[in-house]
Amino acid sequence: MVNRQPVISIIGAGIAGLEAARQLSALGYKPVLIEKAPVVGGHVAEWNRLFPDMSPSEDLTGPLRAQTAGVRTLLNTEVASINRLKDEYNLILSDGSSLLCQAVLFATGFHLFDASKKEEYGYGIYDRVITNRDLEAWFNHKDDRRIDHPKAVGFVHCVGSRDVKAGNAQCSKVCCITAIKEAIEIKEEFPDAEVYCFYMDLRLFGKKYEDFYIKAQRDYGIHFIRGRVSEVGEAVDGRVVVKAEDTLNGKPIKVTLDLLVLMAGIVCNPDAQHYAREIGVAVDDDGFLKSRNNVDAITESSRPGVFFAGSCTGAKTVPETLAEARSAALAIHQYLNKPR
Amino acid sequence: MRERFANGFDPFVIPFLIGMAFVLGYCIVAMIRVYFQLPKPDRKRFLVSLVTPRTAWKNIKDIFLNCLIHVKLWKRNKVLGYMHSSIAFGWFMIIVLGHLEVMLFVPERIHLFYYPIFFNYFVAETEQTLPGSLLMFLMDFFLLIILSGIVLAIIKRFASRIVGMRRTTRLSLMDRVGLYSLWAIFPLRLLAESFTAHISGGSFLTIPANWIFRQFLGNDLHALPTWWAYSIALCVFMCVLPFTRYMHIPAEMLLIPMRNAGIKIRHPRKGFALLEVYSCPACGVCIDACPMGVRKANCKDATVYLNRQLRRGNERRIAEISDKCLLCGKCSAVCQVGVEGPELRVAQRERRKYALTPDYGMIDAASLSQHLSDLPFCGPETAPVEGSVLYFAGCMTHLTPAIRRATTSLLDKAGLSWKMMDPDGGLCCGRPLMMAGRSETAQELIKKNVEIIRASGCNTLLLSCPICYKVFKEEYPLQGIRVVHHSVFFQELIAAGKLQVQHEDGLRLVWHDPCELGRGCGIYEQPRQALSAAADLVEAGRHHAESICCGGSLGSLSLGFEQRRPMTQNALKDLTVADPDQIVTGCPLCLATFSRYADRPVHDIAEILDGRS
Amino acid sequence: MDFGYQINPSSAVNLDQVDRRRYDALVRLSPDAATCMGCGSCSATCTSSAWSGMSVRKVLLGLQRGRDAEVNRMLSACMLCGKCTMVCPRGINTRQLILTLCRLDKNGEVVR
Amino acid sequence: MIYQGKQKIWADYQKEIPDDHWFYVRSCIRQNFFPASEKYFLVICRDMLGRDIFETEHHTTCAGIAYHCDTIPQETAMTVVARQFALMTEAGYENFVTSCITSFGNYCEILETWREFPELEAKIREDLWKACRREFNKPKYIAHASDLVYKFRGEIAERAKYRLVARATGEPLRIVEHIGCHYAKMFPHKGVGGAEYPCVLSGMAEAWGGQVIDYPERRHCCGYGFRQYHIKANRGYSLSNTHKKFESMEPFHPDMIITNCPGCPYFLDRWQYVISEMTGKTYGQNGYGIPALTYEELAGLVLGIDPWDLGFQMHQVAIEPLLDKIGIPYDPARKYLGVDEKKIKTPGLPTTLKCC
Repeated sequence: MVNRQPVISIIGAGIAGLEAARQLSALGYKPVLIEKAPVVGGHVAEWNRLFPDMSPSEDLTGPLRAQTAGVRTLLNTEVASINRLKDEYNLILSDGSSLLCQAVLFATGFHLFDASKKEEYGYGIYDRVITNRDLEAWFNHKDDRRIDHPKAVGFVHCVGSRDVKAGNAQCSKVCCITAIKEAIEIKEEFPDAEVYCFYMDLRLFGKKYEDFYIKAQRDYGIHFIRGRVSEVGEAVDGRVVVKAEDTLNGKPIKVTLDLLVLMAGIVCNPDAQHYAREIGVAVDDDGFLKSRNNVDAITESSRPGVFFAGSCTGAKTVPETLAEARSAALAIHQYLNKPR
Repeated sequence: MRERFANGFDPFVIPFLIGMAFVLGYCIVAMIRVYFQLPKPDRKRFLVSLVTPRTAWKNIKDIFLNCLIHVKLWKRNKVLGYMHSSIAFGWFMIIVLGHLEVMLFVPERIHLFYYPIFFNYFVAETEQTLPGSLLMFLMDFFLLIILSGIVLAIIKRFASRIVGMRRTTRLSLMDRVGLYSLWAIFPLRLLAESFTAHISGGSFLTIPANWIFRQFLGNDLHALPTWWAYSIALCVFMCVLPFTRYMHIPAEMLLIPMRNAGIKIRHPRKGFALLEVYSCPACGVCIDACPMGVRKANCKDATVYLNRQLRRGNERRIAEISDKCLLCGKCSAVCQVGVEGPELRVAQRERRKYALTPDYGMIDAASLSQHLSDLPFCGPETAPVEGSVLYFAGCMTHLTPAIRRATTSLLDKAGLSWKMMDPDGGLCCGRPLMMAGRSETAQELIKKNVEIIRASGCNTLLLSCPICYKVFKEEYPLQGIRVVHHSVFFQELIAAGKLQVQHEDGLRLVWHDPCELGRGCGIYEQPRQALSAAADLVEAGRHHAESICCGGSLGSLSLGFEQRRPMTQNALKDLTVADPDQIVTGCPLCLATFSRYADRPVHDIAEILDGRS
Repeated sequence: MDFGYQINPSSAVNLDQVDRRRYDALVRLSPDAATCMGCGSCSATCTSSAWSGMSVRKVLLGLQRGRDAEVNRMLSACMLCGKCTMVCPRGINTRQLILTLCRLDKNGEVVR
Repeated sequence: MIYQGKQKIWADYQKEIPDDHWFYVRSCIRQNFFPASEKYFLVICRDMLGRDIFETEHHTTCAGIAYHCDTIPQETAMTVVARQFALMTEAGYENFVTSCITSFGNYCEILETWREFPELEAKIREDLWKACRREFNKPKYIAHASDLVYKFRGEIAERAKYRLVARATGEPLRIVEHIGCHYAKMFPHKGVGGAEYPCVLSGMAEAWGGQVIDYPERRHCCGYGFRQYHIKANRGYSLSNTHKKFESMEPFHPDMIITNCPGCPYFLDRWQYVISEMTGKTYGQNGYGIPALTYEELAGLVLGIDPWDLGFQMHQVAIEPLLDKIGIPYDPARKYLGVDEKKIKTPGLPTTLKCC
């Protein structure tokens, strides 16, 4: 079927990269995974449980890892630069080697917004302010002195999302449902805690998400306050005083919390922007990589031989990312078999 | 006939006498108590009715027909009718015949309570006379009738479906004791009479039985214990009677005259309400009738259980059952003794205490009246004339604008002068408040609405909502103004030729009788006549007074949305047994509720008529 | 001393101090009340709102924000017509909710 | 509180402040409220630290108050500001330092506006020429006087006679810093430390031995708000804002408040009297208030300048308990002596707030 074994490099070994590698291997290719971290699995591997089934993330990443064990994987390796040749791309890697490939798949994923940039929320300043990533790490390891039997916990949605001042006007898509998931998990850990979610809009578009919301309201008594947190201060006892407008009530609101969780949004991985510019792949005005179109060619770039999978083109859920990875694998297969 | 014992006594009658004395004493005290719990005007009204020949005769007739013959039950279910009337009437006849025997043969013993009951023990047959044989025959005949009833009762208890009941009441412990003692009485009597039949004589039942028993029982030693057992069974039955459902036997005899006197429930727990509760025979007909019964969990919320909980004073369950009910009135419609389930429940709701009292002070009826007077009439006239119609859509119709549009369109087609009382929404009619047990508060709204209606100058008040219709008709002081439901109004217009409706051949419609319109106001035929002018009419499985509530009723305070769904679906299933093309109703709430789950179009009667005129 | 002006009470709602006993009692008695998502259907359809500003949404919110006087004023204006129950997209039995609330005293206890 | 977190933010918001040669413009109102502050700024910078600070009697208001009170359009304010710049240009300076926070904000706002709309700058140049035949260069650097003191904080600390510690215990004094709203809230990068955690005052306080406390309403306005105070009907609103701040800082038991704005120390000082009269509540220890100081007064104190020369007798809240705590000697008899050493009138005493 394939005359000459082509080389496909996959930049990033998160779930998008792993899934694409798995599919490409099944199609008979020998893809190369390039991962700058010392382990594969990306962000999802750091998460504890996944919505909406509350399945452990290990249930996803474990089999993915196992099934891609045979794929050539370069860990602790960054792409230093990429050159575009005729029909081929030459990747110079951080270890000095180079990789000539016929197709490049960007599975570069996202960066979690640096919550300390929202200075008014005091992440990195106030002890009791943490991020979604910190909370997931706590769910995994139960080791964080900041989380000590809180009686009142707040979740701030849209931290670094839908915020032009933070440089990201886009919705990060998964934070609403993640916040609700984490709020429920907090309630399960600390049933006596009052939990508040400060939201601008609740965007619960996915399957089972609305059920999650209703469950959070009715079964867990989580309070939803429509209003963006304006500022956070520290009370004399070290708890945080959170101010917001309760827009449904039309009045400012103030509450003292033991723990404030910032739902840091999803922004594009700056490395991906850098690589894209090097080979003339378009970057969208939201900072994410630009697909050939956003309807039926999400996984295709403006350049032949360059493909996208997962959140390098925008915030994605896990199932979307996996579907895109499969779709990208198929697109690469078709590209390599196209008579030219 | 001669007496076997000179003193006319045997100790075995003592249990019977104890039971009799207890039950009589109890019932008399209870009746006096109920009487004095009535408000004074009701007491007077009751006494007057007892001596008024018309009501007195009606009382006797009703007691005979209902308590003994169970005519209502016969109409509903022949097997059950036979079962109940066989036991009740048969027993009654045995008592009467027993007295006749005593009067005929030993008239000097008539003052002894127990003599007619245990007659066969105390006498020995000396010669066979025609009256004697006849009486003996009748005694055996009615005993046979009763026994056949008892057999049916036993079958019903273990396999209710055979006698046409899906569900039967779960009996309390006392009820069981009463039931088994009742079952025991008549076979024991048969045994006792059979054992002594060679002495006292007997008829076609007792004589052969006596002959059979004598074939293998050598002596009469077992006769006396059997009479003892018979007496004890009677004693047990009478002693437990006040604490069982059989209390309905004496209670109903007071309930009938009181109802005939026009007495209504005035207190949730006392007087007439108490009497209704005790009149409940726990037959369980209301369990099958209750639309909530489609959910098994709601079976225990039927009226029979309300009555039981009221007798037990279980406040938590009383509140729960009272709040859940849809107030569709079907249990009342099918109840043999006429226990008013909805009224009883509303009375419980009225008893409730609130921390907040409604206050409609901010509603300025005067300015609303002015606003309505300023509103121009639609139609030929500019000022109110005889026949000007004031159309009150009501809260629910505002959620079903199709009804409002069709109704006003029909008014225009009929060339009437009309105006709308609530074009931009109005006040509530007050019925939902009443259903929630807040009648006093509803009076405030009634007062304001009356002021507004009067200000319109119209003398016909047209309602497209039966909930409103019932309260406007029954509670509003609107003398001189005709209150009419649109289904009736349009039927009259069609009959009078003012509305031309074209019959659409082949279109099959089913009419759903809304609870408030049918059972609530007795309107069944006019909508059917009107619809017949427009299409072919088929009937639902249950219709007229037996119609099944749509499940959307405002009557229920606590039923949740999801709990109502199976009720609606059940009602829809019943409505579509004849496979109609469309479902038609006359209530916006039924319409909205059915539309949610119906597999075919649901329309208001006005829409059907408007579409074909 | 009269300065001709005074310290105005803060318009901010301090959730640390809000007495939510009535709300807590309500959701204990009818848990569906907690599922309100503030869509406002109930307010828009309310028969009484034209005169009183009655809104089940605002009642539920007010209970959680310590606006007792306003909540009571709105509750007293309800005519129990049931339209809000008909339109609630979450299927909340708003009518029962109102009746339940009317039965609670300020401590969240059912009056007897 | 994670101090390193703040340091990280401070590192992101460091602005360039030239060391010397400044053209100084005064505030309209400070000379009345805190008369010695501006004088001692000049004394400290010129005489003690040897810097070249130029000022001219020809400068006027920046028109900020009128602008924020909505009594003049921004173009007018711009022309006034242009004239100030012309004076600076004529004097041969490029660095512009203002005593007033509102002025600082006003200058920054106007310069930013001109950057965005150069045609407006051209028009103002034309207007200025028409009005007074002056021309100007835009300043190369613009700073608030507190930026300079912040820059010189180390030098001042070296010369300091007193440190901001309690003499009796050696504990650092607990200091609330209050930054004028117009300092960095409009343009976070124009303020030292940014808008959320400015370090212009906290840097001084810490350099001089104090400990800065962070309380929930730290960012809140002092309550002046121009229109809120100037119109009597709104004055309760102004007072309520200040009251909110005091309620919020109270649990931290601050020893003093330092400020860098003309209005803030005034309101934080005087409203304590009004609040005490209205509610009977005082926020300092033993019935005293919390002294609200300007940064110049604070610098003067640590440098050992006589409290009465610094004008503390003009404060509503008594400074004496603070002086006692630090161990700064003072002569109570001199408190109400005028420049000619004759006794001026002693003010009446409040009913609740303890003043001496």
